[in-house]
Amino acid sequence: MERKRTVYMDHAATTPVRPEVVEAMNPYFSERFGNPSSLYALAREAKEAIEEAREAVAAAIGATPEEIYFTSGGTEADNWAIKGAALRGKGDHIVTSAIEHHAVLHTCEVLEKQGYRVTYLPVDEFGRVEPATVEEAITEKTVLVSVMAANNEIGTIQPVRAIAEVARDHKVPFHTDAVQAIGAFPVDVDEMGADLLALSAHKFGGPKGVGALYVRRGTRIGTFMDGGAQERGRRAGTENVPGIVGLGRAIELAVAGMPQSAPRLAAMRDRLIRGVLDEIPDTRLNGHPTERLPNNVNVAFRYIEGESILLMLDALGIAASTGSACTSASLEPSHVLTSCGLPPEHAHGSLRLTLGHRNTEDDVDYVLEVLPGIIERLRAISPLRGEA
Amino acid sequence: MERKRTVYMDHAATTPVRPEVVEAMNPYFSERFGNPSSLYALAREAKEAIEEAREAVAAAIGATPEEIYFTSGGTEADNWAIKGAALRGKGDHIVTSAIEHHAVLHTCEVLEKQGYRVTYLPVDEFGRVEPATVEEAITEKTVLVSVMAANNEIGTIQPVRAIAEVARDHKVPFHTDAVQAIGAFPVDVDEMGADLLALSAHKFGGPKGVGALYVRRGTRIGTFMDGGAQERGRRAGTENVPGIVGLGRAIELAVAGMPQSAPRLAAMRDRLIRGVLDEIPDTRLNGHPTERLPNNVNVAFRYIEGESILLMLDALGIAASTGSACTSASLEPSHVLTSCGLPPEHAHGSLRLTLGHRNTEDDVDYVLEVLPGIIERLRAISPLRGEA
Amino acid sequence: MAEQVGYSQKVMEHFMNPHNVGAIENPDGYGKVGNPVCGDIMEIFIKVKDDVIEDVRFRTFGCGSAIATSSMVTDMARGKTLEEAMAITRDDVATELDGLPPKKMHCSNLAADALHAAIEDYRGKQKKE
Ligand SMILES: Cc1ncc(COP(=O)(O)O)c(C=O)c1O
Ligand SMILES: Cc1ncc(COP(=O)(O)O)c(C=O)c1O
Ligand code: FES
Ligand code: FES
Repeated sequence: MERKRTVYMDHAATTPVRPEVVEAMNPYFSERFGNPSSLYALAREAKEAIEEAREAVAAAIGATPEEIYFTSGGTEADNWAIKGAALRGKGDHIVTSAIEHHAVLHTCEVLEKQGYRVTYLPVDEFGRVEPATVEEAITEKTVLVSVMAANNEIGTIQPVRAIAEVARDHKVPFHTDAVQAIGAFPVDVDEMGADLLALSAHKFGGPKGVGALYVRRGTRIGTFMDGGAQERGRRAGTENVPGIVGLGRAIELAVAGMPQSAPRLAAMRDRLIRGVLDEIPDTRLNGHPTERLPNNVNVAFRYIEGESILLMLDALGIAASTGSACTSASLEPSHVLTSCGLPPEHAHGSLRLTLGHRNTEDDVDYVLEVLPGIIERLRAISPLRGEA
Repeated sequence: MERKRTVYMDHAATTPVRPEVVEAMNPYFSERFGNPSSLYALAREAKEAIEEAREAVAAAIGATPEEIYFTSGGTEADNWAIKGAALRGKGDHIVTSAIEHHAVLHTCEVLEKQGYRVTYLPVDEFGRVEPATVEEAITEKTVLVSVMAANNEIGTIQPVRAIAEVARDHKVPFHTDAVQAIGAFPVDVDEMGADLLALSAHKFGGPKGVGALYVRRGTRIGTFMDGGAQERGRRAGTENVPGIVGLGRAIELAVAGMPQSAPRLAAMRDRLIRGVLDEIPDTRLNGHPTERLPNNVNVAFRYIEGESILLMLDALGIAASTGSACTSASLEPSHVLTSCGLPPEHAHGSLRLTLGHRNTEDDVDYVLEVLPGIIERLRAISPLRGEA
Repeated sequence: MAEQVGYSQKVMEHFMNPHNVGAIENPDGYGKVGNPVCGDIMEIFIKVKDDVIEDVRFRTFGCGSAIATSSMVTDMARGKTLEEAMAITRDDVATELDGLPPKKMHCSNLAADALHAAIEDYRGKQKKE
């Protein structure tokens, strides 16, 4: 097989920054470089740019600008939401799901070591949390319910609104990690019932290292990053001005483009899924058949291991992933796939393809052309196939 | 008075990103945009770029690459060092100084609310910590000594090595906030005796929103940002690749240029100080006369208030500051100046001019030309002058 | 030195075109290590004549490094005496491949272990006979 094109299909890991976004950021490095906290004209320019970005983020998720706090990414937003709620809450119990991103799970585990109790809600075979399980899990001591809007590995969209309603009935704040949701489907904090919501610019055409936490007015959370009086005293640290400007521009573009991009991506996704399942035996779709991110394909190939698939794809110019990029350094099977009931050996053989802005139908063709051969070659050297 | 030029003299607040740094960063937004945790070629490029930056940072401060962890800035590095040491230490006491940056002070205050005790060491009239006071303050319960390498407001350089030795004698880890020190004077973690050291790119020609924490091998600190396995499992969050690349390039340039830049800035600094003290009555220098950052001028003008000086300077094209940028939103007199024994009314009338790369002797001339008139105009309307 | 990022050229060559793939019918020795739960299984088959490994084949379920180390270890074992083959260590395999990332060193461990298991199996059978 020879390399015919370069295809990036790992947009759930990160996306290229859009040219319009880079352009918007550029003046803030060396020209309008003022520290937004200062008083002079140069600083005011920076401050105004930040406030414009704040309005853009607020508008994109149906919030008010005063409810938006900029962070260094999705991970910080999740850490802050959870540790901040724990710090201020009058209890010691947190409810979350078994398939959260590690930014949520590992934060909860750290809190467990400090004496908090955490309920990790199970999911069904498609990766969905059942809202009734939230009802059962909440106690008098619960300080936070945190369930992601959409999963980064298998793309399953959660019934967030129903979960939020349960939390609200119990007067427990509700956090949602919407890092994968922004730009994929309409996100409105009121419709979702979110009190806290995390997002990250690099997942929708913005730069890495910048994100935001939405904090509904009146939600009590402690600070996470302590220091200067930036972000109205709630998130210290000199603001990443170019990054924040980039986040603002990227979210505008992503949300404005959604009516076109979502159906376009979903059509490619469906063609990929159908093509793979039809052409390659012993294969199953991971995640939900319909309640699924428009750009997410995740399939399990029996008898083979995911990393070796990735390497062969890479050699043919295709960038893909086995699960969340953060765990690719680990040798554990994906916690998301095993939570959905996949036996570990199938979990090990899963491939995630996530589509984006630059992908075309030709990219889909190319993947469908080379993938069957790769799977066949790897199965030919696998000791497992014979056994089945 | 009419505006003759534009002069930025607030480099302690932030610096413009150097063109070479912007150039180094540029390819990592839209071309080499891979997520460093992924496996394919695009991701390896990003990963390699990060590792090169790590080597550059390590080389700049006499550390090994494995001891460098990238953060979202100086504030995060300080938060991590202090909260991380508190989490892992076998005690509940922290020793720091009264003139630390808020990233240290407010972090300590948050820990106080959680039951830790904090000793805030006093400073002399020049803003220096006496190492003997560290000896007196340390107890069996001390988990960290944290004293900054150089102060951001008054530029005073601390006797860090002597302080570190006291800490080491008691087997207490020593953290130093070196945010203002990098590029100003040689920083070597071994010579300083630092176990932890915070730095921030935007203070030396790099971008905002990225910094690093040095962690000496064997120093026990807990994590601060929990989530994915980035930074060898110790600092989660998708890496800010362009920012980290920028930090690497900026620290290289800053440290390589120091033999030329430090004496050049110091000469301008001294001319400014002498000019102001000679030309303007009822004025005193804040900070240390010799143990001082090469780019820092900080003077107290009796009878008047700092913000009004800044506004007049701004109208004439000069960007300056009264203290740290982070406190400019507050109405409190500077904690640094009052800790040095300045009465609040003098503290309110202080002006900080901090020089940088782009400043020239003409800038110095211009400031010395317009400042006396500004001070005179403001004093003319002050009710305090009459009282003296 | 910063730690190795990604795989060497040599690893990729062996991964993309592995040598000695497959099973041997009625092998003289057979070794199997690993566990599908951990994401890796390695099988090595050997044919032995006059104490020399005459033929050696493998099957592997695992990552790129597991496949490359299987290919390399079988190349290294071919034509060696049993004693020489027993002396092959995981570091030897990694070195022949121009190094492995630190997290992947255990894969070369597996390859050496599977080879040694096949030799032990052969020796065990010899004793019985
Ligand atoms: C669902 C989810 N949450 C959180 C994160 C972390 O965001 P960031 O990489 O900006 O720290 C990611 C991506 O890495 C994600 O996919
Ligand atoms: C001494 C000192 N420490 C910490 C900081 C915080 O660094 P950052 O702005 O990168 O968060 C600053 C500057 O703001 C500083 O001057
Ligand atoms: S007089 Fe305006 S801040 Fe006090
Ligand atoms: S076989 Fe387990 S990671 Fe290589």
